[in-house]
Amino acid sequence: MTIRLRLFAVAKDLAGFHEKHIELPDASTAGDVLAHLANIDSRFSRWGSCMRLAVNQEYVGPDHKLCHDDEVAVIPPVSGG
Amino acid sequence: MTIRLRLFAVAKDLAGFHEKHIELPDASTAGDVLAHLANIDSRFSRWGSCMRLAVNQEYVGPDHKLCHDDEVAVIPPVSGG
Amino acid sequence: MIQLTSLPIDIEAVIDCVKAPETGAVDVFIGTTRDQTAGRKVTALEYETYEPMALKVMERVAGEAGGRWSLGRIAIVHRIGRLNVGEASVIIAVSSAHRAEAFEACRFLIDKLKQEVPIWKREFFADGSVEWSGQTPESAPARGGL
Amino acid sequence: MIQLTSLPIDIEAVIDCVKAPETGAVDVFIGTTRDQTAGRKVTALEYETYEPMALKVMERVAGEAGGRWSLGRIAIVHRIGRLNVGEASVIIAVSSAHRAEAFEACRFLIDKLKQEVPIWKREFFADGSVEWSGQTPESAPARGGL
Repeated sequence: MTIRLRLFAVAKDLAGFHEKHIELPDASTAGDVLAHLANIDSRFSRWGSCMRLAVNQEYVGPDHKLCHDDEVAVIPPVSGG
Repeated sequence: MTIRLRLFAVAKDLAGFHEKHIELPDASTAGDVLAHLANIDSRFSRWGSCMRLAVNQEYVGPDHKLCHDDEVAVIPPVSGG
Repeated sequence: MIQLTSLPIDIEAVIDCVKAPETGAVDVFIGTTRDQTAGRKVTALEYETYEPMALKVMERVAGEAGGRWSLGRIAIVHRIGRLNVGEASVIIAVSSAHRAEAFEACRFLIDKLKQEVPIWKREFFADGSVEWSGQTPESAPARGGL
Repeated sequence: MIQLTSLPIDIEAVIDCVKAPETGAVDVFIGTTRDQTAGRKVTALEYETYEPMALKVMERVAGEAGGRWSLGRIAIVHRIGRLNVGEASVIIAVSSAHRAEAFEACRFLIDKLKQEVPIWKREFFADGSVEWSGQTPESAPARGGL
């Protein structure tokens, strides 16, 4: 399946892109997206424990099952306010 | 001794004046001012328990001893805000 | 900034006065006049004050807040005289480095203002009657005195 | 009024938007950008957001506050893009009939915003370095994930 991956703030800086369509095996989970990113850049492994994931603009846990065409966002620790 | 008596809000309405010099016996207390007003208008007796007193712009208890030339204010329940 | 004013309160000016580059949080309380009291329609209001004492008490409660919390600046401005419904009657603004302190101090200040500062509200009702707000001898708890 | 804006926040307009004649209390929280972080001088800041999700989360937390307290209106406006030191980055305004509810809801909303809303601050330091604020893997508690 194809998902639309969106990265923000430090996640964008680590990966070097903001938005990309990526191919994942069927039955992939949100957590698999972080594993995919850790393969691109090992620094994601260090960040993994504090990055949250959102699917279609809602927070999800790492076990959340993805669907084709989902918008998956990697949300580094927020610092608004 | 002479004091400068100042009345506000409902106290002013009951007494019919805002400010007046009044004569009190020596060694009078702040509470004596309320007794003096109750003599002018008996409705002050009903209000007595919720009127506070201030001498020279500071709250005092009814036993506070007055001095000549003190500014004594009768403070009905406040309702600012 | 501790003030009583008979002019409409310039809310933005009050807020600007407490802002400082080293304090990131500002909490502001604004009291506005309501269009009804206990179900009766109010058309206008008037605030009376014992001005020198009100200013003294406002300064004292601001000092108390400054002693209890680590704050930047404090502003307390109360409107006096005739007001229309919906106008701001009071504004309290507090700045601090951390937001918890700004919130707590601001709430402390409005609570104290409503208990201690000699200001009285008179409401003009649609039925033509005019009444001082708040406690009456019938509703009030005894406080000593007579 | 739930908004992200790249223009300076008009504080008075936001406050006016929550005022209503039946609600006498308004509490307002304003966050302003500070001139230093951990002792290092900051010269400017930039806020990035994931806009559609940020708006969704802001709407959700406003709904949660409306469920917990009896409120009039709620406004949450966050600034996005480049800011100078001392500018307002966020304003939250809540009106209610009773002040306790306005204070509690406003504090709840700024706490939730800081925990949940996808907005990120980047600070530009006087020494030329530029850093994303907040937790790093070293400072953060584990949250699961990888």
